[in-house]
Amino acid sequence: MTQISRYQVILMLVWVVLGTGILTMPGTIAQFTVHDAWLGAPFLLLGGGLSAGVAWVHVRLFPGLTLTQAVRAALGPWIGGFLAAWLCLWLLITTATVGREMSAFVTVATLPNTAEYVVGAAAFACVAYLVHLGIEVVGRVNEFIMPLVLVIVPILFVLALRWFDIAAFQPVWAEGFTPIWRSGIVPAFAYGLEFVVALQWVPALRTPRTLPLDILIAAAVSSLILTVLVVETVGVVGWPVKYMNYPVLEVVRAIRLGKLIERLDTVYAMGVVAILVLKLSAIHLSLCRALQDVCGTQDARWAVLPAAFAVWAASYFLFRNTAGVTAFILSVVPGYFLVTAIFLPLLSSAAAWLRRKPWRRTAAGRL
Amino acid sequence: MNGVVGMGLALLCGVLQWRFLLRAKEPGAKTARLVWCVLMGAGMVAAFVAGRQDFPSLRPLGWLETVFAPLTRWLYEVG
Amino acid sequence: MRRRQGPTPVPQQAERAAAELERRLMPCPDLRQQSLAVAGRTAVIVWLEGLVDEQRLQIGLGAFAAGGRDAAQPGWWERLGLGQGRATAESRRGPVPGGRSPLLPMRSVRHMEAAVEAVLAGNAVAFLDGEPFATAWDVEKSPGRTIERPENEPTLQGPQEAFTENLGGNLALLRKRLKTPGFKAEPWEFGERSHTQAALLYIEGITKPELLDTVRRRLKYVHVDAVVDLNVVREYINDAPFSPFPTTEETERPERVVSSLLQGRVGLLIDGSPNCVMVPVTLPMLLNSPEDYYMRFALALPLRLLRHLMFWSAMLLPSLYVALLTYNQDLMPTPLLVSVAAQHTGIPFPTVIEALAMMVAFEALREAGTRLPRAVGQSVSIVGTLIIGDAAVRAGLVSPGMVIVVAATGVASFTLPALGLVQVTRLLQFLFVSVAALMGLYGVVLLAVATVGHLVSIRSCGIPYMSPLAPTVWSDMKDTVVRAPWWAMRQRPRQFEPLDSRRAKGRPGQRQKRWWAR
Amino acid sequence: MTRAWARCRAWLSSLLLTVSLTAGCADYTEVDDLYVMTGLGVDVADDGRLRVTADIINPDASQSQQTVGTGGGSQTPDLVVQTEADSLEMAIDNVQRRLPHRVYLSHNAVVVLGEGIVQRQLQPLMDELERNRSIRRSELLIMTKDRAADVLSARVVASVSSALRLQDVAEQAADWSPVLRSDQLHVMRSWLSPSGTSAMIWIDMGSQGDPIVRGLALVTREGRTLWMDAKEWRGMLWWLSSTRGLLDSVACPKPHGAGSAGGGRAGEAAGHQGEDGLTRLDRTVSIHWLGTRTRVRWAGTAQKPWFWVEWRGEGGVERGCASMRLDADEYSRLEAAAASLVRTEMQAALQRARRAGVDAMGLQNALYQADAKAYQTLSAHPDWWQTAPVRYDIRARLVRSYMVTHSPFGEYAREEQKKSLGAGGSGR
Repeated sequence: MTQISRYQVILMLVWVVLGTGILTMPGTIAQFTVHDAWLGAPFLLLGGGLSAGVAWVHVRLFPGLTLTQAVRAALGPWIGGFLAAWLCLWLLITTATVGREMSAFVTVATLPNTAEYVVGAAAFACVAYLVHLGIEVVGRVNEFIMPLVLVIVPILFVLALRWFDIAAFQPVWAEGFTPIWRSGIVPAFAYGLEFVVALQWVPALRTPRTLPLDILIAAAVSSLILTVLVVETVGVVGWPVKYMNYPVLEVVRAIRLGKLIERLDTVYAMGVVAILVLKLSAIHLSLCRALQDVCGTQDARWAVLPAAFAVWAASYFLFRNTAGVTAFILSVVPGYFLVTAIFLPLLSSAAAWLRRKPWRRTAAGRL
Repeated sequence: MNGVVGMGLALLCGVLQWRFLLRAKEPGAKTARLVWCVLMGAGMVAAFVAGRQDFPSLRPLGWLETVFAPLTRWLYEVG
Repeated sequence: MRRRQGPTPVPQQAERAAAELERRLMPCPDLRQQSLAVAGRTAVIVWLEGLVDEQRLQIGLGAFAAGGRDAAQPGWWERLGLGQGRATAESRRGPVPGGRSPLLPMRSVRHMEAAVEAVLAGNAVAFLDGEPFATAWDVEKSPGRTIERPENEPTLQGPQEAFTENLGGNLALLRKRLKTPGFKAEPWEFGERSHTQAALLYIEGITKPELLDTVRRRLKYVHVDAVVDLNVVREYINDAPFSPFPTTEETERPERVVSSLLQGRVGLLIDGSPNCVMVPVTLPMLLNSPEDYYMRFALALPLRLLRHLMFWSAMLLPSLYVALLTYNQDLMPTPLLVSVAAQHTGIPFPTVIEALAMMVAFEALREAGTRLPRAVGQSVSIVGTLIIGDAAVRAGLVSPGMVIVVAATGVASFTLPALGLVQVTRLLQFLFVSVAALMGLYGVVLLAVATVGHLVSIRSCGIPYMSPLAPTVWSDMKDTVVRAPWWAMRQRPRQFEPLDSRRAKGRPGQRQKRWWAR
Repeated sequence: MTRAWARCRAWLSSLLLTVSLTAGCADYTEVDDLYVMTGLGVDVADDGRLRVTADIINPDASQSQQTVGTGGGSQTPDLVVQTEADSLEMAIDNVQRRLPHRVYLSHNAVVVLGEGIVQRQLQPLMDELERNRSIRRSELLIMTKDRAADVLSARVVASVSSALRLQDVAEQAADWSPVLRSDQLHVMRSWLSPSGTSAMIWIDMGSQGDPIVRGLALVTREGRTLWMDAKEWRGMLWWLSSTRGLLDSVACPKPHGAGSAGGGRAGEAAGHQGEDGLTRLDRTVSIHWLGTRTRVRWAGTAQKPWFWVEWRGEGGVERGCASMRLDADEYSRLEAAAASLVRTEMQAALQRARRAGVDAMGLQNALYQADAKAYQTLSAHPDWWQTAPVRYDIRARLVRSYMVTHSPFGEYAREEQKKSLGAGGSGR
């Protein structure tokens, strides 16, 4: 049985959020407020807290079970089966959204003439390979990439500080709480609830009972990083952050060191690609695990390729253009995720708690 | 072109999982094979449709929007 | 070993027995026979010339001669050849009976087949009239080199002895460094025809038993007719046979074997091969040079960092250059771009073709340099790099930048201490250049992520290949990228799960005071 | 069977993947197939379209530089191509039509904007520049009163493309004040601030046909432009940011007790003319401002708006009056004189900006950042900043007089002064 450590889980979760968070989140937040954008980023903790709560209930009621297994066990083959399929669809749509964001980013940032679906196919090939090798490998790749990130990110950060202007944050709290809350919706309910995908990894965790705490730690780390990122972005780019697609990319584009370094944005884009592949792999793992649970097979390898193919196709089928992705994230995802990632697991937990049948141990033993 | 690439990739997946498709005997293999075919088929259709420029503007996620957009709007308003 | 018929007993007439033996080995010009009379009976002694030590042969012959009258008594021969263990035990107890040499244990051989094997193994075999057995004593001195300096793993400091092709000698090199009864050399034999001797090395009380079992289980799978080199066995015990990355470590330096045994690893020495295989191994270990341990620890850090950097450069440099030149020209400073573009104008090939051609040419030169006799080889590589490279640039076939990049890649790969890794980088750089030509940096990044995925997925005898980097084992980082000073490395690496994890037994749990703080 | 199949499968899959990825070659461009564009000039043509000038590095020239011996002296380092079109991209397309290689925008270092373009087409132009990914965000925006085309095609040095030279010139100027490093990021940032004005470096053709830094152009997002040449830009630079190494000349302070402590005003200093009408340099002190910094602060209320300006500067005496002997008293008199001069210059700059209706000082920004409510109240009267009073707190500090303590001919001058004062009967 492959098992992954807490450190690996936390890293995977951090990248699950920051993978696209680093790409678009400062811009999404700045849609509602610019001066107070840095106050919107910590709302990620709210979502992380909710996810941790769900995880807390889950690991106590269904020890050793994935979310899809738990739903089926608690609600029976018909309702449970339907809800498990619903979860599969949720994971598929989420992966497709991320995939589309990624290929759109790559075509905008470095390969303008290449067809988006080719870019996506290459990325999904890489993702499928990693997922095929298993969750342990994904966790280790996260660990391996971490030191590189720790070296590169601070350098970019410090280089960009030269253009930092504190005036972009004044006046503080000028427009009241409403815009801050609105700017916090997407971090809280779209990104913060993505932590729930970790419930699909429960059987592979070395210490499943610490999962809620791990989610909280990951949420704290990623909201800290995100806040720093938002502060830097708003401080450097200023008001224009409101109309930018990839504000952090713009920060990196501003970096210039005499005649030696004139552009670094491609380097940044490549870093983001690596992180996005990890994010896609993490969610894809959950998707494949869900498919495995739905079919009741012994491993999930068979699902890796068809799921990757379906996600690849879906990412171009579901969204007409990048505006479609943005609109989806802004206006549908918070509600969708809230229902799917919070209410649905809570529903199955409640059902399990009400029925109080001693299936807990047998289910854990059987599945 | 999208569809052609999709076909190629589907073929590739089929080649790679040849063995699984033909003679997997583990429990659940039948359902798994069905799911495999559904995912592949849906993927192929989606790839073809996505590649057609002249296709009327589809909104495959419209139903999600109808269901969840009000909830999201409420979230925005509650502050 | 299969036998078609039952064993043939040794004939009682010495001459007949010797003739029978000769018949079985025919044609065999190096077979020597010597008849002599021992206590009135004829004895024939047979050996293979060149495989034996003349001096020890003489001692053995002397032993027969010294038997004198005793030799005529019944049972003398029998006692003489009681076998190694018994004889030495006896000799320890009392005076050596006449004609017995404590240095030269003798044993009795009762079948012709065994006698033939004994002769082939470098024994002298004596037949005596009237006895239904032969007496064999080991006088083997197989031809071989003397101990020389390590050629493939040279260091400036540290010990300068290397293994030879002689198993016993190699074991002796280890024994003299490791005087503990815990050091075990488990005898193995491979090859149905070659009967190659091997020794599985470990230290009892340190090495994890499960690891030993794993290795033993894999060694049992080795079914070949001859083991002419280590590699035969190595390929059998490899964890990831389809991976280009080496999952075993080889060395010709005895002190490296000793230190790796002390880490809780397992070694395998094979007769006829001047290298020792060590398992398990991790990638960071393959990037460590023995020199790191023989110089001050603070100086080892930058060198190791450099080697880690060079490992990735050796794989990625040409592909990065191709990607920069064909896809991501925006990353270059303007003056550099202008000068590179100017260099490239007029060259008839696309950058990728140019790169691939140069890399192939470089590999060919490197191969030529290795295969040719040393004196010629050096001049060939110099001629190749200087003259051919310069001529190609002048002829406008390749750009100077490409020559620089390919040469730099070669230099980077030369810094790697493990030969297996060098081969991997040579192979993978072609793959990386191909994806760079397809998708630029994007392709390179994706392939790099996949490569990292592959690297972390393989294991060496159950140990993850990239540990302690991924999975992260913080306590083992002491000897990964940095090398902590020896006094700080009190624990053996945790990744091998040694039975006894403490290196030095100071007072437990108490930090030793430094001499300056006393 | 299985082993063979595995090998076959691996080959087949990599083959298929490669084939499907060859579509990725769409962005493959050989490096010698590029025409690297380093500068872009935009003017308005007579019919209102854009007249775009592209400055492209001439690969043949750089190649002939590399190969020693082949005389490529006749080749210019860059190609300057001009076209007219409705938009920047279209213009670049037009340029492309004339050239055998791909025009590569990613190395563009400067964009020269003509006066007309800012007045008439600023917003669509900036929209395009902001949108285009290959254009650098760190490129310099340069204003010119001449035609951008002329500034870009000025040929001074034979080895460097004129755009790169322009970049160097502007970078040098940025040593005085970071405002002069007017890159796209900063310019857009200030345009979108409440004041809506950004400062850009102003480069024109000099009399010898070489581009020189004329001064500062202050452009509102509506396209109004206020030009300040190097004679009057000090006041403006002091308002805008910290500066380094600016030079100023102050009238010689009168000896102690003789006249007001105010010393010279700017006009006085500049107009210190002798009887023959020429400037008498020996009656002014030249000051090298080593470093200055300014803070503009909102200090009023929505009903009584006013600003507080804090200026601190450190300087050295580059050239003194002949009669001056620098002791502590003399230093403090000189400092007072300098402060007064700075104040005058800043006031003058403010006056000009207010007259032109250009909030170059960022007064609205200062208010907005301090008090968003008051800003909203005052937005009802968009002209409030033009009348709001400003109080100055200006402190100059002179720290050194370089290698000498007083003028070399000071002794003679003082003797003469004594004589004249003695004759006047009011000597000390």
